[in-house]
Amino acid sequence: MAEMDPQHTKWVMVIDLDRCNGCGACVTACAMENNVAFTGEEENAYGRGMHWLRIVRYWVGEWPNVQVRFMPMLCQQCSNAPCEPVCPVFATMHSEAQELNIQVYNRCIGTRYCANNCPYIARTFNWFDYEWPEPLNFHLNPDVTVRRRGIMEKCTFCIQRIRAAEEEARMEGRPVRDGEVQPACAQACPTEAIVFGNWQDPNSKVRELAESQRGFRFLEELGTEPKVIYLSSQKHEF
Amino acid sequence: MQETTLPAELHERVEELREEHLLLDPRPREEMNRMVLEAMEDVNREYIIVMTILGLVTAVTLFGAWGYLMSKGLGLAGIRRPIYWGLFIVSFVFWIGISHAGTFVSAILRVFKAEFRRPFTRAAELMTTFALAGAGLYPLIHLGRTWRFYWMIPYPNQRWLWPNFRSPLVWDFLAINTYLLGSTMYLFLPLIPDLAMARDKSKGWRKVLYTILSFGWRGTEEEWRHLQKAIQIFAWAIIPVMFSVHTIVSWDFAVAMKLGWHSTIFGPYFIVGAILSGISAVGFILYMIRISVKNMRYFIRPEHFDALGKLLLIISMGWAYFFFNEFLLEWYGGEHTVQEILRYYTTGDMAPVWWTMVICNILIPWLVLWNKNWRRKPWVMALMGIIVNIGMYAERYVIVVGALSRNRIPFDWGWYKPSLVEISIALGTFTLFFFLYGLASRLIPLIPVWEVEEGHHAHGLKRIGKGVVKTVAELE
Amino acid sequence: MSQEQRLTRRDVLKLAGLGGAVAAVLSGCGPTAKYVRRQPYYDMPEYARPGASVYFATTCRECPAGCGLVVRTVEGRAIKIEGNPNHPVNKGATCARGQAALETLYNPDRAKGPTRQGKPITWDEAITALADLLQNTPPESMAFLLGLAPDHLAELVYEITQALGAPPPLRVGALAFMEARNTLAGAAERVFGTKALPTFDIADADLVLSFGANFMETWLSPVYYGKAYGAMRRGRPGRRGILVHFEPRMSMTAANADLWLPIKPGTEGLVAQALGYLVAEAMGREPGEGLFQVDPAQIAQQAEVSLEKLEKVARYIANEAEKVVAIPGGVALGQSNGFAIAQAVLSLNALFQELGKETGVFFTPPVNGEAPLAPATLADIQDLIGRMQAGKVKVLFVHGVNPVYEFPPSWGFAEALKKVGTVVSFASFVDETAAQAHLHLPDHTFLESWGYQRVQVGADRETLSAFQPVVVPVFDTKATADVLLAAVQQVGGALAEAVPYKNEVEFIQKKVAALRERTDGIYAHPHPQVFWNLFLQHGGWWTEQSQKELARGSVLNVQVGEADFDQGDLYLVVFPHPILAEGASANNPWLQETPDPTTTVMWNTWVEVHPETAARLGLQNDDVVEIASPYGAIQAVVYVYPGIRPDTLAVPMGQGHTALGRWARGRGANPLALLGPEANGASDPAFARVRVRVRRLGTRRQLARKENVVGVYGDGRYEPVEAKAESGMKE
Amino acid sequence: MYGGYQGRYAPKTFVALYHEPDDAARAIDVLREIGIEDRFIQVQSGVPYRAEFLGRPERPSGVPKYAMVGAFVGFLAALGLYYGTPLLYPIRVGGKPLLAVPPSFIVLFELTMLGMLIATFLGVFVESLLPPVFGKRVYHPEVSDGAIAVFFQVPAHLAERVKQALAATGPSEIAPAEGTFL
Repeated sequence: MAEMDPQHTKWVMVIDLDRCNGCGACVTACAMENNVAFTGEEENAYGRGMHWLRIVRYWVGEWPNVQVRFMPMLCQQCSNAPCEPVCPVFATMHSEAQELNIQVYNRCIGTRYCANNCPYIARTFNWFDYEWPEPLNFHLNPDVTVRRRGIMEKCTFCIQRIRAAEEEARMEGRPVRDGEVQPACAQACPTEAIVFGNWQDPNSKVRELAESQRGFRFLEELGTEPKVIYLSSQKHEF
Repeated sequence: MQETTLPAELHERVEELREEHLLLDPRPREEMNRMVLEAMEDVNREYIIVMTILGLVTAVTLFGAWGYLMSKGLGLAGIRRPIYWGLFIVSFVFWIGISHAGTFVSAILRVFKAEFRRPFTRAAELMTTFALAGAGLYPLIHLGRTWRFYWMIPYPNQRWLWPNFRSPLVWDFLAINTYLLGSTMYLFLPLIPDLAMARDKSKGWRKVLYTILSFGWRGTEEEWRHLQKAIQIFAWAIIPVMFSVHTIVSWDFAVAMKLGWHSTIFGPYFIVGAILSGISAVGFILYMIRISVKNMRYFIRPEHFDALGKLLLIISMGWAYFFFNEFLLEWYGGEHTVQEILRYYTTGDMAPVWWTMVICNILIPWLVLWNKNWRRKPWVMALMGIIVNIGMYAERYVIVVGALSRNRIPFDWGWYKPSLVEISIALGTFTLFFFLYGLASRLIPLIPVWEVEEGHHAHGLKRIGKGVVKTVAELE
Repeated sequence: MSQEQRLTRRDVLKLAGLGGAVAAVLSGCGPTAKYVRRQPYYDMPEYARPGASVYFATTCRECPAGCGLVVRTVEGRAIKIEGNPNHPVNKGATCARGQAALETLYNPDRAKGPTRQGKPITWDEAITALADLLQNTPPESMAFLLGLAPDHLAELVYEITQALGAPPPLRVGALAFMEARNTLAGAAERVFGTKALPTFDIADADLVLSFGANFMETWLSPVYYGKAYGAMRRGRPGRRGILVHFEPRMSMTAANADLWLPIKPGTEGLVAQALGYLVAEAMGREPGEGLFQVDPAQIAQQAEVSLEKLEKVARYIANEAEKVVAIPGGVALGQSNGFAIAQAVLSLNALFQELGKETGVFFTPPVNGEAPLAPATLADIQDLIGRMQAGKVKVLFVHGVNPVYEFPPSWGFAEALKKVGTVVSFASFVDETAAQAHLHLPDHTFLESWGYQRVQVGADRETLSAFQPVVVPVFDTKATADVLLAAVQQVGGALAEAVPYKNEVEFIQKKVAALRERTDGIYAHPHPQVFWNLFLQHGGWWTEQSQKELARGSVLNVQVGEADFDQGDLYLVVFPHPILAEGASANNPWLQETPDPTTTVMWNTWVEVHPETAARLGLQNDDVVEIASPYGAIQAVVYVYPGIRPDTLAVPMGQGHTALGRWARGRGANPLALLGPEANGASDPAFARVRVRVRRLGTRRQLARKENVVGVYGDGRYEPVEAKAESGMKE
Repeated sequence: MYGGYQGRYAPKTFVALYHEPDDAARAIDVLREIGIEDRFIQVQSGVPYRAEFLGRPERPSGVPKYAMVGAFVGFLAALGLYYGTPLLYPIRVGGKPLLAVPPSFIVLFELTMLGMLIATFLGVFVESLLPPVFGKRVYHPEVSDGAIAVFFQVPAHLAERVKQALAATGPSEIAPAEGTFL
């Protein structure tokens, strides 16, 4: 722990696809934590859901040996994020302290270039001003900006939680403890498929899990250096 | 002119040549001035009706729809995840392409001393300016928060934030601004003598207007010298700017990590496409001017359509070459997603658009334009202008929407359907273009009279044996 | 600042001492301060500092599982629901439905206050009216219908009915009978000798055989099973548990299986017995001593399943697996022979024990031995409906269930309801039943309520999970227990003496008083107020040590026989929607917006059709079809689904509301309309026995899917259809 | 031009109007023979004529200098923007260096060209002293009808002699020229 630099963290998520059962708790938890708007049936039918996190489902094989694979897909917080350099106004940028890919809502002017350039299709756009009819708006998280129309948004790794934990740790003069920060998805996940932690911490759970031979990064051949590590699901074959 | 020295038996041939070539058919400058001024002052009822309709339609379909779009959000457009760019960007690229017409005609043809350009340089340059005005709207229209567009401008601000010069959109912004300013100035410089002419010949508000706009031009030697030098510099300098503009527009796509876009050939491919659509649009516009503006049959003749037709054929071949290159090499690459994209283009949902592109840009021009008689028919060239531009619009649609519809995650593929608001705005820029053009046709001399007169000076006839040919003297 | 922050974080609950926010919660919860109030900034409760979060432990009531929650509140508003990490059931996790429960709390379509015949009344009038009903109605013509949660209300109502001499309350709910709780408990009694809902300990199983049990979706205690599933897969280094699932359609649970065998509906029991036979054979038992007298080859043929695959599974069990668990559930128990199937599958566990394997069935011990009131059987319900039909029920009280929506129309509840003199609904929403009620006295939602839930499944110890209000009531609602007690007091006399509680909190405090004497709890304190505070602070009471005792059973050689089916072309699987379940929270927009795991459909009802069947019937994705059974017909949108038997259709529950609110009403269809009134042998409905005909209506309606049809199925072309095509299916 | 001369020596400006460049060239020769220097002669024409056509001295245009200065200024502005502004508020994007050379060429090119074009444009006006805000200028409106107007300044007492000499070159008009505001 001693070698950890409290000023510099590198947050990493490990998603064990063998544990993930696709239940969707993370999807809802994410929406509730981050004030993600719901858009209704017609908009969703037209591909305009605001889900920051979606569970990509693949069909494998032919009847009757059909199988399903679930893969939660969210912003991969790439180290070499393709979305960042294309933004004309620095609305999406890299936070050097947390090594996160940040979306600055106030700066965004809505060119949507970042979304086109994201190989993970992880970004969503506020097509309209979405509403939470009173009193539904009471549950909006005061730590997270409610986005208005015309701007991009995406998974933030629950940066509000990271920041809170970091400040607390800084005040106590210690590094952030492993497991102290949990994004909403990891916290809700019933199967503990999602594990979150600081890569700089050599004893962290994510480091341990990432060493697994099942580990891979999605589309890593593109050189984006994603910070979400998937552990592949290896089904037993009968 | 030497025709007096020609034998009488060649008289018929000389008449033929004269009818054919504007520059062999001189008329006194006063008369040409009068003709041009007459055309400008010809504000008749039809014109007013057409302009009112165009103006109202533009106000509603473009600005009305845009205002509605801004007040409700971009969701009114048909774009969706993952097709974040739609008709707006298609139209943007299209109009940028059209804007290449003027520069091509007045800069490249000027540099290469292609004499047939003389009567319609201005008509083409006006297209550049107004097409850029239309094109320049789209980056604003397509913004989620249009009212924050100025954040792209590099200026010191209280946010301490400068634009990101690594973003192709900032390159775009710079290139389009350079091009818009450059081509407007380039339109204006040769216009000054003509405005001075109009100043001398008109009365009332026009006199005031032209007095202001002509900046006290008198046609002194110094003025001409500086003007011609400047035009020369512009002609050379604006060509690379023009190339850079469409190259950078193509880089919006080519630098992206998006299969179907990520292609090194996009720069020249886009430029050739732009010139193709620009040149063909010139044909259409000349036809419109010829039929709808007074006295223009004198200035715009079949020879001009013929020349444009030849250019068009060559450029269509050039476009086909790049198109083939792009397609073949992508296909040979064998990348899985790219294969799917190409399949989607050729046989998928995008096929009607894709085949429209191939037919309009290659098949029809190649079948029609080899024939001189067809090339010389203004209406044929006008039709070609429409057809090729449909093809080029289709090309941009395929590239923007088609490539975005397919990505590396099949789960997140998409389809796209332009919404009414989008279509309305796209049509609105067409009416805006024609509206501005119509306005300009009555406000500024559409024909650069001094350039035509210069051409008259430069052209002559020469007898060689029993024949007679056109000769050109190099005056510049 | 850091002091509060540290202490208000979630892990505060791990702290044994009382500090910061916890102390604040304690001081805030005296008898005089029943509710945490939302206050203006100049007069905030001391713990509610602007910007600082306060966390309250409570329990989820979206389904009866009883998961512990910690709700984050800021300035008197509930902001986020998190799992209670110390709770024995869910250990910190939550499901999608629990996450979206804030939208139940803050739903704009909640009932805003008491009404009589749709007209607003005051609570005093309401209580007077209720007292009048209690006083002037013959006790035998009263009826109480309650949901499976909360338990404290059921117990209070039970006491009231006892005091009145009225019939005891019936606890009912669509989810309860889709889970076939009585069947499961009945079979458990026969095989393991305990009449309770068994919990299957899959966390350290090597192989899990699931016969239709959709245990990862909504079944009994999904979060517990989710936790256990994750542990089974990757919780133990070097050992990865395997899931084999038998079900006609690929449910989400099946989707996670290593091997999914789409057996013919109704053959689950036979397959279980065949598998038992094969395992026994593989372990060297002679057929003669084989405990199931079956012919595996013939069963495989009958179930349309590969014998080879069954043998491979059997060999794996025999040779590789040490701990094997067989789970009956879901659609298997809804067959006409569901009770036999349940026994056969549970017997498989017993057989494995006999063969020397470890199995994992245990029962959550009831707190202090007090079991919660069991759900009503189908016979009970039909008896009630019969009495209603005959006009013998003068007053019907309904709480926690929406029978007009949740009972199949073929049971005739809606018609019978019209014969009831006075219907009193306590629903928080104006649901289908409340819309027909004469008196609507809306209860709080659970995040505004007191109470407790007795955990029946998932906990390995005695667990009483507590509710406490995390915010002040949003609307002019009143706790049903308080309303009933107030009415009882107004009636006075013997009744008030028999039910001597001042209010709900006092009732609960009395009920938990006995726990003060327990020393094996996670905390203990003799003083009532301190104990009560600890109870709320921890979100309930449970024992420190695990009381897990794996049950030993005896093999029953039941005659499973063939399942009966109604007339029709295709089998129908009606299943609780993995996200919406039975649909009581269908008005929570984010629940609607959460994609179904396997189809990714949101906001509507779909019908899963095998591609071959679709081709045979000329159906395409997004076609609207009519599905007709002998009992009724619904319209749904076709989803061509690769993971379903060609002879089977499947329709999720949860939609088709005609009331409840703007996001639920007029959306999709309720497949319960297709079900009949037959029972499954244990007096749970045989919902799987129905067969249907399907007919294309010629209209199309685009399903809202997260997936892209073209990309996923590769059929190249996708014709977008107008989302507004179907008039009847939209608001 | 003849500041200080009064009375009969005061300069007077005349205009001789021609329709053929040949005539105008001859007229300029005549004027030069009379002794009027090139700097007291000004030709206005409706189309540009090269200096050699009319026998006028060749003088280079100053506009290219403007172009070069403009280009340089544009280039400097681009350098400042591209390499300067990221240092004011360093923001890392896409794992790319703060200052990268290849994309800078685009910005450098565009702004260089922009500076050059604007300067060229302005150069025309500055060099030609347009617009005429500093006073009246001589002009003949027939210039725009293609006439070549030869303006010359002579002391008043020489005016008649010059007029007579020019008559032989066939001007359509010789008249005193008054400065006007244009």
